[in-house]
Amino acid sequence: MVVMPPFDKEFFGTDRLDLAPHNLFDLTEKLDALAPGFAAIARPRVHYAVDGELETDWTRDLSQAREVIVLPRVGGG
Amino acid sequence: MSKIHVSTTLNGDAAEFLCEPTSSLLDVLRDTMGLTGSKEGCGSGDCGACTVMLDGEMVCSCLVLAPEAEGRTIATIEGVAEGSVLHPVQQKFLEHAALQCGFCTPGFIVAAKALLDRNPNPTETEVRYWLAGNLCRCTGYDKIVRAVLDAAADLRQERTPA
Amino acid sequence: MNAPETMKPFRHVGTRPVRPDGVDKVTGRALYGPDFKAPGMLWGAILRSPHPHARIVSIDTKKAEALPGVKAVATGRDFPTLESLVMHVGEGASDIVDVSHNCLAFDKVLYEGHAVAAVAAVSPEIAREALGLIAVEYEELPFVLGVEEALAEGAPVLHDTVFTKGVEPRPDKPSNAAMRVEMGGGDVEAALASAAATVCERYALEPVHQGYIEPHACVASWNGDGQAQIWCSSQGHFAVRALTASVLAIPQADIRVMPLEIGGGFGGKTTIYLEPVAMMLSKKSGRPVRLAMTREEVFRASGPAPGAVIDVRLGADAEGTLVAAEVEFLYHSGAYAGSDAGSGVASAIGHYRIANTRVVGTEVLCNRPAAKAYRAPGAPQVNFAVESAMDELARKLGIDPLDLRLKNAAAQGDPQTSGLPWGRIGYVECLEAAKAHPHWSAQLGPNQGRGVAGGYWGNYGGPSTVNVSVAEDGTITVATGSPDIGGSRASMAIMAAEVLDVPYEQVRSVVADTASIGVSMVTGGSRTTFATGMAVVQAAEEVKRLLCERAARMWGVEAGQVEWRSGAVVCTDGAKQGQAMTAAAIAGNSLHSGGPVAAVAALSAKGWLPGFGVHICDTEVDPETGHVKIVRYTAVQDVGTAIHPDYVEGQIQGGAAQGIGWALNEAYIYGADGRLDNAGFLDYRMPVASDLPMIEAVMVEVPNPAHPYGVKGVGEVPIVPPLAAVANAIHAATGQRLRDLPMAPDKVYAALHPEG
Amino acid sequence: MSSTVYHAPGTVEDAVALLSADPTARPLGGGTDLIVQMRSGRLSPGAIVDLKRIEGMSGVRRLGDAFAIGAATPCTALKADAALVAAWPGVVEAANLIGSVQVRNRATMAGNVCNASPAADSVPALVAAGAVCVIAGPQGLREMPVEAVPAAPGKTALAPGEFVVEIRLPPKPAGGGDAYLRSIPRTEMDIAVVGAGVSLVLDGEGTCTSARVAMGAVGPTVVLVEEAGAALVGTRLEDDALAALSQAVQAASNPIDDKRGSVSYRKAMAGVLARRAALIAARRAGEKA
Repeated sequence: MVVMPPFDKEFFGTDRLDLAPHNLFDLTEKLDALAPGFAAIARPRVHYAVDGELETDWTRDLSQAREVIVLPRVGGG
Repeated sequence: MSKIHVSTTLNGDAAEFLCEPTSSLLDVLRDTMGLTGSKEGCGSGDCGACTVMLDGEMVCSCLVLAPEAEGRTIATIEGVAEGSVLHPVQQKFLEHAALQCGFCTPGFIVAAKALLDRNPNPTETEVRYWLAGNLCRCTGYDKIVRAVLDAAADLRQERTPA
Repeated sequence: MNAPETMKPFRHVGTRPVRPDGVDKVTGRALYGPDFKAPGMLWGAILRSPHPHARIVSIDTKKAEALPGVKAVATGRDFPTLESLVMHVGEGASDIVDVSHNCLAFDKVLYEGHAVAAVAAVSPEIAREALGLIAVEYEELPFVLGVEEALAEGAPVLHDTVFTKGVEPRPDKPSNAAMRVEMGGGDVEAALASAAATVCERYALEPVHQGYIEPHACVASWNGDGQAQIWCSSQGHFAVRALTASVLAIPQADIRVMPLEIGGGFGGKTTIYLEPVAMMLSKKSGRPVRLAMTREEVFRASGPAPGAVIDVRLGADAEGTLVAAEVEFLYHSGAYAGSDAGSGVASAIGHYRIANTRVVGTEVLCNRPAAKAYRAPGAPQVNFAVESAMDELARKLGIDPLDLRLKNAAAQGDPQTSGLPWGRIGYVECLEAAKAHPHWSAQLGPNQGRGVAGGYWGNYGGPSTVNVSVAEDGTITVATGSPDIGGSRASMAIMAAEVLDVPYEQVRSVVADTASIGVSMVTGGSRTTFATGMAVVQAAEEVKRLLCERAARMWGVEAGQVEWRSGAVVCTDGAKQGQAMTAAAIAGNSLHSGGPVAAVAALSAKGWLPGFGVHICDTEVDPETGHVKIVRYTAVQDVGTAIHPDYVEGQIQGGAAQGIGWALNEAYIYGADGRLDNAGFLDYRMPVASDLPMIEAVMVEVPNPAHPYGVKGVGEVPIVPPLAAVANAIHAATGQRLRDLPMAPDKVYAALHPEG
Repeated sequence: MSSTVYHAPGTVEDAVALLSADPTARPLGGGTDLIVQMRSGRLSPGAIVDLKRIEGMSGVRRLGDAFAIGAATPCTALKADAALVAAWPGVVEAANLIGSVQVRNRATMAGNVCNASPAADSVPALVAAGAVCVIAGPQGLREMPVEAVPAAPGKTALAPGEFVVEIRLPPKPAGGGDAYLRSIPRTEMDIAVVGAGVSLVLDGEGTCTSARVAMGAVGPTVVLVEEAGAALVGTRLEDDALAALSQAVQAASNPIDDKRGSVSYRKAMAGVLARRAALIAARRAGEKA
């Protein structure tokens, strides 16, 4: 998986991690284990993209997914 | 300081109210008379959302002291339609989607009606300058100007004897 | 206008019926935020800081409390102490502690106009008089207004709890740089070094205000049993509920927020300023309390869009293929963190295919009101810089500016700055439509010039709840939790009528309060027609299914023997073949057939697509005075599918007008004392009717395959391109490049007359 | 609770008595400045003396070929008086640049003069036209040239108890023409960054025999720039005469830097606007009356 700025520097010190989450809730938990505090900001600040598409359903089964990108969530006006 | 008693004609009916010496006509219309169609966007005469007719001239009711209204005739947005029948300006605002949030709309309709009452055939430029005291932040004015021009055309037709 | 590629012909979608709330709004009957009055209501007023930065030493409210007619006084000390918690409720992420302290300052005031104390009294006059009796002792602190000054060594630091996010290692000293976001890839330096033409310039913008005409207002009534009602106008009453409950540390369900009509928001009403304060005053007084801002308070204390300093470097080869782009920007964040650096980064250069990119955004705290979302938050600023630089590059290369954009325009499958591939976007289609439009080739007069700019906004989906119910006579009510800020009731009714194939007038659409419908995100992010619309379609489909099922049971036939045709159930097989049953006939018998017919759809919509626009602007510049007149304006936009074209055009025209205002005359002007000098509509110069021409909205329809009717968000895109379109037109008219907004007459004059 | 008292006297004498009784009392004409200042808290008068119930206070009267404009006459009413428009089009236009139609239906020129803003739109035109204020006070009536009324920003030369009852404009001179132009960032709803009023007389040959040039927003009060008028006299407004006019108004300009304009821009615009206004005035002077 790929961690985009600012989360790479803010939390993980790297932009690439190899994790095998079964869904995005599981991923959030695994990322929080690596960088405590990440889970608390994931809901308000993060968008996950699975295989190139933004995914708001964190229950989606990731067993077939190739790549998850952790992106900053963009608001609107 | 005791309140001032004021007698007026409001949308065609005799109306009386008590007000503070420095209350604005807008405050009285909204808070005392319950006519909240006139809006306060600025309180300084810069947005036109509170436009009403005072003795037949359009004014910002936020810049009129309520006691000044003694013996005067006031017409607000609430009096523009005749019963359930919309004025052509109102009708054209709906047909042209000339409102988005609708907050500035009452002021625009009162002002546009005032224009068409004295100039049945305004140019686009005349409409734009006449309405320059009415701020709209949603529409970019395009559909408002079109609605007013179309209402003018309708009114001219109405006035032409068959 | 393109025909939707995959859509069947519509009966209602694409028509222009009168909005259901229209008559209320043209007759003055619609109730907006400041119009609502509760029995026994008190009038509130807020005392605000005269200082841009100060420590609150003490607040003495005794004299104010003693004034006859005063029923309650509140300060920040009345609010619960909260743990830091980042929430995404309105638009963007905010720490609830900051939200609370912005509603009423706790120990420090961070900008002139920061709320310090509040009063509720039996009349507005007494409330105002009481404010004058509150004694606040301040210890004034040095202040800083500019982004570069705020980052300089020795600058006053606003928060000792803010350590720049997004840098490694984590800083050990607090600073005014709240967050840094950097994206990109490739080798920018090498690519720039090999480029045939480069542009390297700095651009700057002042903060601007959303400028909605309705000031913030609410009435709160908090009962002794802990339950409360709030009547207010907002872009999202669920956001008001969540934020107010969080600030007051009470259960959300104890607050019922009744949405009043909203008089414009543009992102500025996605947060709260007054509601917790009105709640506290209501609790203390035992009465409903109204709080309403004056226009001056709106300017001094509600969120502007961030100003910015932006450095751009672009490089292209001799044929005009972009080889590198670097954008570095500083955005004003104002008093608290959260000013859209992320969306600025995402909105900067993604509309072009560029192999080597680097985009860096930093949010900078300073002693101004906290920056808030404003229509495509974070995008117009960077777009102004990038699209101006594109124009400069086109001139250097001797390539037509539209052709340069077409040559490099991103299309489906091309990577965004984040690396994600674009979906079915319509930038190329917009550029082609602009090029083919008669405006692009029309003759210009003396002192006139034509500019073009393209831009985009990502849009959003998100949570919406919709209830579609059938009345006993077969008429339909669509209830949503999405405030109608510009005609969405009409769009919702159109979509439901489309699904059910019934007359538009048979469907009425309302905005339900927080107790009457499920959670819905704010009307913002250009999401309502897309996401709430998707829920409307889903719920209406379910109602259709229920009606079919009921009819089948009433007829005693199998479900497969009926179908929905022309707004009624038709029996296609068996004993009742050829018979039809209307919604009225079914719903009228619902007592005897299983109960009322209604369906709820609650979803988190995904599959949204960004919107792209291309604007063409003609200006005429008075060479002696620097006055800029917009003589012609055309805005081309990919709208997916226009559900109600009038209101789509209206969004495009309104967004363009706001962008033109931003380009020409709007700006916050501060005095040397750190106080806002133009807190009113007279000197904060938004466009008036005589400042603008007609704005031609050209709708290009590239449907979104993820939406049942092809919808893409349309509201925010049109504010993105105008800033550069105007700047590029001024350059074309005068030969002068203005890189510093606003391009007010004095600045244009100075550019034309450098000798002074 | 408001401590301000509202009065609507029926006579000039009563108004003078009310204004004399309370030094903080303010006359109310159109109220478009007064009410804004009260709302913002900049002003809290002990009494408001509404002038509109006094007979003769509203409307334009003819005094032979001269004009007397009641203090409470709204700006839009000036446009309805054809003779006034024909004689002093620059004055009428200037008054009808203030605010919006809504504002001009209330705002008065007397109020514009007495608000003593250096940027007041009608004042340069009035000064150029040689208008005079008729002032009522405890000592009776007196006259004062318009340019003498504003003393400083927000302050007038009126004594306690005094108020302007009317503004008098002289008859239009034969061969006379006037004009007013202002610079604003928008097209409407703005305060002048610079304003220029020009009134001049041309003889049958097109030579300027007299000229008055008044400038707004280039100093603490509207200024009558005598050198600028002198630069036109004896010329046919050739380029060098216009250049001298521009130079003279710029030399007389001592503006401030503020939210509405910089010193350098105001000076530059003073020159441009005075020249443009002079040309319009000259065109009008050349037209058959």
